[in-house]
Amino acid sequence: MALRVEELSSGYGKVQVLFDISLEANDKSITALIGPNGAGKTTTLLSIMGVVKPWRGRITFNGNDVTYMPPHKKVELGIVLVPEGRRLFPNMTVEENLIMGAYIKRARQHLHDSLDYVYTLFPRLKERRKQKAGTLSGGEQQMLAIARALMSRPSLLLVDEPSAGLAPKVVSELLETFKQIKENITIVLVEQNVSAALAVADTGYVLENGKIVLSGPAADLLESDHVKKAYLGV
Amino acid sequence: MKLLVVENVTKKFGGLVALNGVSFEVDRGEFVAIVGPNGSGKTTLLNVINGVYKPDGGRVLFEGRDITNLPAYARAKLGMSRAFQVPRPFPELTVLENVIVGAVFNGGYDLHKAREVAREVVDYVGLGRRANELAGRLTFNELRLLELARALAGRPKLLMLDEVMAGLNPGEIDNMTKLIRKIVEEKGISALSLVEHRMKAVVQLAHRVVVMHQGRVIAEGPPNIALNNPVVVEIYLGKPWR
Amino acid sequence: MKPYLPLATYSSLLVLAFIKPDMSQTIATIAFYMALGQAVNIFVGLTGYVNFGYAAFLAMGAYGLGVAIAYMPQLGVWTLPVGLLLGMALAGGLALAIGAVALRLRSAYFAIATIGINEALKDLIIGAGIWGGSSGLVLGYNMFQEYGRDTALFLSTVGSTVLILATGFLAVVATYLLQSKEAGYALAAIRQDEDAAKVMGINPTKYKLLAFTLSSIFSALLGSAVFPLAATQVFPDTAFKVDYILDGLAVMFLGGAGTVTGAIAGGLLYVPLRLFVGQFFPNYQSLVTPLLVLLLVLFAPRGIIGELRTRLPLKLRDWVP
Amino acid sequence: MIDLIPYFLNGLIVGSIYGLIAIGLSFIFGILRIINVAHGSFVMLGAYTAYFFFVLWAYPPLLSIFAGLFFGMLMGLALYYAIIKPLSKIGELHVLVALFALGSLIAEIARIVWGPDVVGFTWNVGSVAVSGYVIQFSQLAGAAAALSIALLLQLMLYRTNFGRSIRAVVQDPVGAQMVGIDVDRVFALSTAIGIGLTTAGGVLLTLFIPVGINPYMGDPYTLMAFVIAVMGGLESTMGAYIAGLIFGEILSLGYPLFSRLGFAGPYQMSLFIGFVILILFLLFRPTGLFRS
Amino acid sequence: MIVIGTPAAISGRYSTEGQYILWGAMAAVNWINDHGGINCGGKMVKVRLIYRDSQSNAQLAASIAESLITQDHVNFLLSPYGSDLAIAVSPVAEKYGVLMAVVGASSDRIFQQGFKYVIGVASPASHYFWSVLDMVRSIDPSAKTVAILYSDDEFDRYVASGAKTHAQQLGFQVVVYDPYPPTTQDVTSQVLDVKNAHPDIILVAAHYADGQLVTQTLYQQNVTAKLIALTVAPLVPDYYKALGTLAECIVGPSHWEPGVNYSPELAKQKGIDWFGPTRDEFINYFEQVAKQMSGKTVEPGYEAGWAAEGVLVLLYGVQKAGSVDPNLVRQALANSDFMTFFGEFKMNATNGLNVAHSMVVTQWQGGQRVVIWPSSAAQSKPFYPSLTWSQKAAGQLCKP
Ligand SMILES: Nc1ncnc2c1ncn2[C@@H]1O[C@H](COP(=O)(O)OP(=O)(O)OP(=O)(O)O)[C@@H](O)[C@H]1O
Ligand SMILES: Nc1ncnc2c1ncn2[C@@H]1O[C@H](COP(=O)(O)OP(=O)(O)OP(=O)(O)O)[C@@H](O)[C@H]1O
Ligand SMILES: CC(C)C[C@H](N)C(=O)O
Ligand SMILES: [Mg+2]
Ligand SMILES: [Mg+2]
Repeated sequence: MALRVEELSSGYGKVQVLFDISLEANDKSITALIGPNGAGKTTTLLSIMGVVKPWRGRITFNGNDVTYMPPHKKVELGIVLVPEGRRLFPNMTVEENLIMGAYIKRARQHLHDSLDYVYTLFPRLKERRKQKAGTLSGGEQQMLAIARALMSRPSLLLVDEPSAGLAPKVVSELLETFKQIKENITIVLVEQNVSAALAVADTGYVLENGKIVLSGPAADLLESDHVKKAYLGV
Repeated sequence: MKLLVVENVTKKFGGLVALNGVSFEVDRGEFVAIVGPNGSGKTTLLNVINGVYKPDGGRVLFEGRDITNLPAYARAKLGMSRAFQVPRPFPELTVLENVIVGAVFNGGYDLHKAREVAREVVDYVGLGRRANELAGRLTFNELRLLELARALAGRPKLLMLDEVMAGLNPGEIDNMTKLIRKIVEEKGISALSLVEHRMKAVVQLAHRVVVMHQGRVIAEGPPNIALNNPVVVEIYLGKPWR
Repeated sequence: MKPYLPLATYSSLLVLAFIKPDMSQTIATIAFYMALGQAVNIFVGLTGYVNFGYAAFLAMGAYGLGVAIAYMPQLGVWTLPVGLLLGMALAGGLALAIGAVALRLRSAYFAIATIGINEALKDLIIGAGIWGGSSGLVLGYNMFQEYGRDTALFLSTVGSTVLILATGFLAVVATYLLQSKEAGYALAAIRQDEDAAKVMGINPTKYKLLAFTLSSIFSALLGSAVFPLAATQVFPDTAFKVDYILDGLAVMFLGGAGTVTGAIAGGLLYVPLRLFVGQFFPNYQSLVTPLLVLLLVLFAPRGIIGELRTRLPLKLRDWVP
Repeated sequence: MIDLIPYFLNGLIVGSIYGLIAIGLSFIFGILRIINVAHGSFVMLGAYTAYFFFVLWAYPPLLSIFAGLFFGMLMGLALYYAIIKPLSKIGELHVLVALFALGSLIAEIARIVWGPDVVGFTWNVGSVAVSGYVIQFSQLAGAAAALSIALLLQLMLYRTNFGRSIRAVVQDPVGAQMVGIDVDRVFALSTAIGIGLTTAGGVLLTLFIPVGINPYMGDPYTLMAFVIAVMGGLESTMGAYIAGLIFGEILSLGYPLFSRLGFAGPYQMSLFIGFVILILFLLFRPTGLFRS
Repeated sequence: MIVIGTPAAISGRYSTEGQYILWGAMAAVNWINDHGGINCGGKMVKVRLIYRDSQSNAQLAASIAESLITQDHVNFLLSPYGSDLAIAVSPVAEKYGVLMAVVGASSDRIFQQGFKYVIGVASPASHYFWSVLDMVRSIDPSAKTVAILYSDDEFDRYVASGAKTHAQQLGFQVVVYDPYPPTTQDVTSQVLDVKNAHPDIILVAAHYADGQLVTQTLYQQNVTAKLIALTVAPLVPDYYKALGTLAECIVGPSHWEPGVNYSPELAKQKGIDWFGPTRDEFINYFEQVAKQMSGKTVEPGYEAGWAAEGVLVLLYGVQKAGSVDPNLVRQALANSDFMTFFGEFKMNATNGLNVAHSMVVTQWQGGQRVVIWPSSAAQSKPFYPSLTWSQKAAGQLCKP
């Protein structure tokens, strides 16, 4: 079990958003987290990462309690988040962004291998490596965000809505890439594009109003009435 | 006379030509969707139309008047409303007050009339129950509705929808689609929309689709035709639409 | 909003000043800080910008009346109205000029720009020796000549108190008009999200400029009342003293930024507080203002009236604007 | 015909200290987007540090500069955690106002602790006359120290990992967190460095003001630092240093010029020019001299 | 009980001088009370001094004066130190018709406003350098050029302009006339101007800190002259402590020095009244007060004497008028001529200034500040021309 979240509660200020959430992500698998807007998917990822402080509950990673660990420590442990909105360094070039991705000591030693690896995953980025990140198109930025995250050599990759704003063609390419990445890395994927997400995922969780309402193998969820009605618009 | 005419608009960022001689038109009461791959210039185009950017070449005409050099707020006064992709309400005003701001400054109503109009529009988009709630307390979905209501209260002739479907799930997209269609039909407002790569909504809503690629318009026409154009399929959709 | 409570306060202070002339000095001091808070609030409270160069507008008022008294003796008694108008015009004109360009800047840049303008004006007056230069304007002699000794002394005592109270009163009226009209909505919108306000058809510079100019004109009146009229002197070093903004902020934050009653409550507390400390811990008096501002900003940014308002039912809230 | 060379030399020497003093301001602004309106008070604290080290232990300012840097960094840390961090969440207005009040408060406390009197000291290590201007070796050393500090800082920003992490935080703090940078620590350390540079500047300043150390001495330096930092580009530390030299020349050459033109206050006229430049830059070239 | 109020400048910029002023006034009040008080219309009345700290802030001083009058109902005011403070307080005295003695402040403008209730007890600022210039003229007819630097404040502006006019009247050529801001920390540009001009005489109109700064900078830039004189700074004992032998030869004009000898005998000789303590009594009383207030032993300087004079003049007026009514007291003073340890007092009835007061010139000689002019009061001869900076730095003393 790479990641285990137990009875996690969290929120902003006085407003509680998550209510006793529990979920697990297996080694080298893709776990999809789906749900309507404002359900708390992003909040879940942010709480796991430590950007939002958990209120209660427990988060363990490879058996270590990491509940209150700050984000930069988690990156060192091997957890990394591709946040909503990409959060690139706009005035640095593509390559500088990637180098920053390998900021932590553990990753810095493997800088060149990692660069080769992400450039093979995203050849497009290699073409643009001297371009400022801020001027990339939406799709390229998304690729760069994922690539930058991989540069830190994570063992757990949290991805928030990678398909947002991407053209249909790019979305399917991207999801294929995740399958490739999964060979080495555990992935937790938050997606609006429910059918596509569940199609690549191994396990799925449905989050509504800050509570897990449904979970199981991704294929089963795709077939469930609840998911079909609420998320696939069938 | 066409409501909106975009004539040969060019916009460069340094060496990059983001828009390269774009021309198209929007009729009154017409719903036009702009689609295209990432980086094709859609957002830039919208920004030129509503005055965030000045184009390097070409003109933008609204009701026959050249508005190329008008600042954003002046365009708003002419009847161009924009609903933001990321909703930006005034969090410490109530829902109703947010809409009143739209009615006064965009719609040109006096304060008294604006209150009535706002009430009406808030009910219209289905936020009636939340009218006196602070906007900061709304859910994301409700914020989208507020964003629409605020734009509507401005008595727009042209409603610019900047990816208003982004982040909505299929069920919500359906509701939103219905509401927008209702607005276009009942109020006779034209709409220009970036529908964030949601083809289903495009097909349901748009009278006409403008497809962009590398800063140019490469196809234009009714959704079913434009979206099945082989070039469009190749560069944008990946597989044919239905 | 219902402006009756604040208006009544100013009116009763005016009556009190006439009934109890020996208290008029204290009343003038309290009223000065109230009105200062009021004027500062119109701009800072309503727009969220800080004008650290605030003193420049007090100075414009001071010099307006001062210059009239010093250099237009042929006008006689008329130097008073002419001077007041001149001060307001100088301050208003300066505000329009600065505001039209500088209000487009982000608030941090704006803050620097205003400090710079305050200093620049002072340096220009001293450096180029205009309006008395570094010697300032010493007006006692001219006032005796123009108004007659007794009238001059009367204007200097009672007259200045009345002018200060009137300024506070007018500032409340102005805030009320501003708040209850479109401008109120516009300013609220701008304060919360300026870019969104722009696309909604609000011209932010216009409304910020409105608030800025109004605030400046009231400051000018205060400047006229305090320096040439009451003290019968205008010196560049005192009129352009940056510290006034700190007093204004103290009063405003104490009462509650963005509220009208706040400045009144703030003034009523601030003056006795300073007097008390001045009386019993004279060495520590100058600590009061900065410490108070710092603590308020850190721990009670809403101020007394601000806090009270959040606790009052909606109906009553209107009465404590 | 007057000989301007002495004035020019004076401008260069004094200007380098102005530059150093302004660097702390631009450094903090560049990273935290906060304008430290309490700046001058830290200059004052630096000057007192130098004073006490000199009169109590006869340490010359070139040595107490390390003490100044250290005290400044400690105060910077305190400042960050006590004021900047909690208030940034509320808004820019609150941070600005709190810093403004803090500046005043520090000066008042200094007055209570050290008294209102003007104090000073002279560290005399000889001098050399250069075409009518006597350069004190102490001041020359001060100017050299200022230049070295400016250069070291630039190296730090572009050649070290910490420098890179600072630049990442500037561009996107959330993104920086995501690559494993402790953003809070970067902000705290940057505030510490910024204030440390400022107090160090205050220490060196004492080499130029034989008398003049007093609790309220900081205010003019806040204003000068604004002019210099804006001229140099608020985010550019090297720009600030160079702009400091220019400002030194404006003041130093302006005096004989305006005085011979018959102005009542030649010094104020030079300052006036400085502030006009400030305002023009803010309006038309907020990126400063050295950026397009 | 006669109550005198003062918004004393005991903290802030003027704290050093402001405290001497306060203690000097206290010494005078104590002496009067110890001697039974004041004979006011046949009744012996005690005197009380109320003070509040105006922090060297002009506006605060004015508002304190106002509350001393309206709340504490004082009979008389004593001005705070510093012309900028005193000029701010003067309209308050006038508005409320309370007689104020101006001490530690001498800007001419204070007395040009046509105020009835403001009286000065020493010479106006414009006269400060007169005796220095007179002295140079008489000992060195070859001296030609004068450079004047001045702090751009209420007091020093008048010192400088008075010096300029007087110098020109005496046939000097004024080659530099440069202001610097009162709170400045760098006067190199001004000093370079002086250096360029190679003047015979350098006059600096300054207060304490800036005076010391100018001295230091003259030294650093090695600007020499036959005579260097400053107001205020060289009269403060700390000046010599801070500068050591660099302060040698520096000249300063003073209103009063403990070494100056005005005595009841002298008064009798002149056929005028003597009032108040003798010089030695005053020094005694002052040292007691200073000890009590600060724990230190302090010798009174001219500020202290001046402040005492302010108190004494008011009380002499009360005694002569037999009343505390300000109009009567002023009238009484306008018609008097009397002497105290500080000198003679005779009032110009229109502007309230003391016309009988004259100043002395002091010089640092061998670590002592001695009176060198006028010759009648001199304790030592002027050391002229001055030693050079390098000689002084090497430890040479200006012993004639
Ligand atoms: N910074 C914040 N401050 C206060 N409330 C917030 C904040 N961010 C999110 N929320 C609230 O928390 C709730 C959950 O938000 P969250 O972003 O986790 O949802 P989500 O499932 O990721 O939705 P989406 O699909 O829109 O990204 C929402 O009601 C939202 O309004
Ligand atoms: N401010 C800018 N500076 C430089 N380049 C820019 C800027 N804004 C956009 N671009 C570039 O212009 C091109 C068009 O961008 P635009 O945002 O209009 O694309 P889009 O069609 O909206 O794409 P997406 O679907 O990914 O949002 C892209 O290559 C982008 O990198
Ligand atoms: C000689 C000084 C005591 C004069 C005083 N400094 C003044 O301002 O007038
Ligand atoms: Mg989300
Ligand atoms: Mg786009």
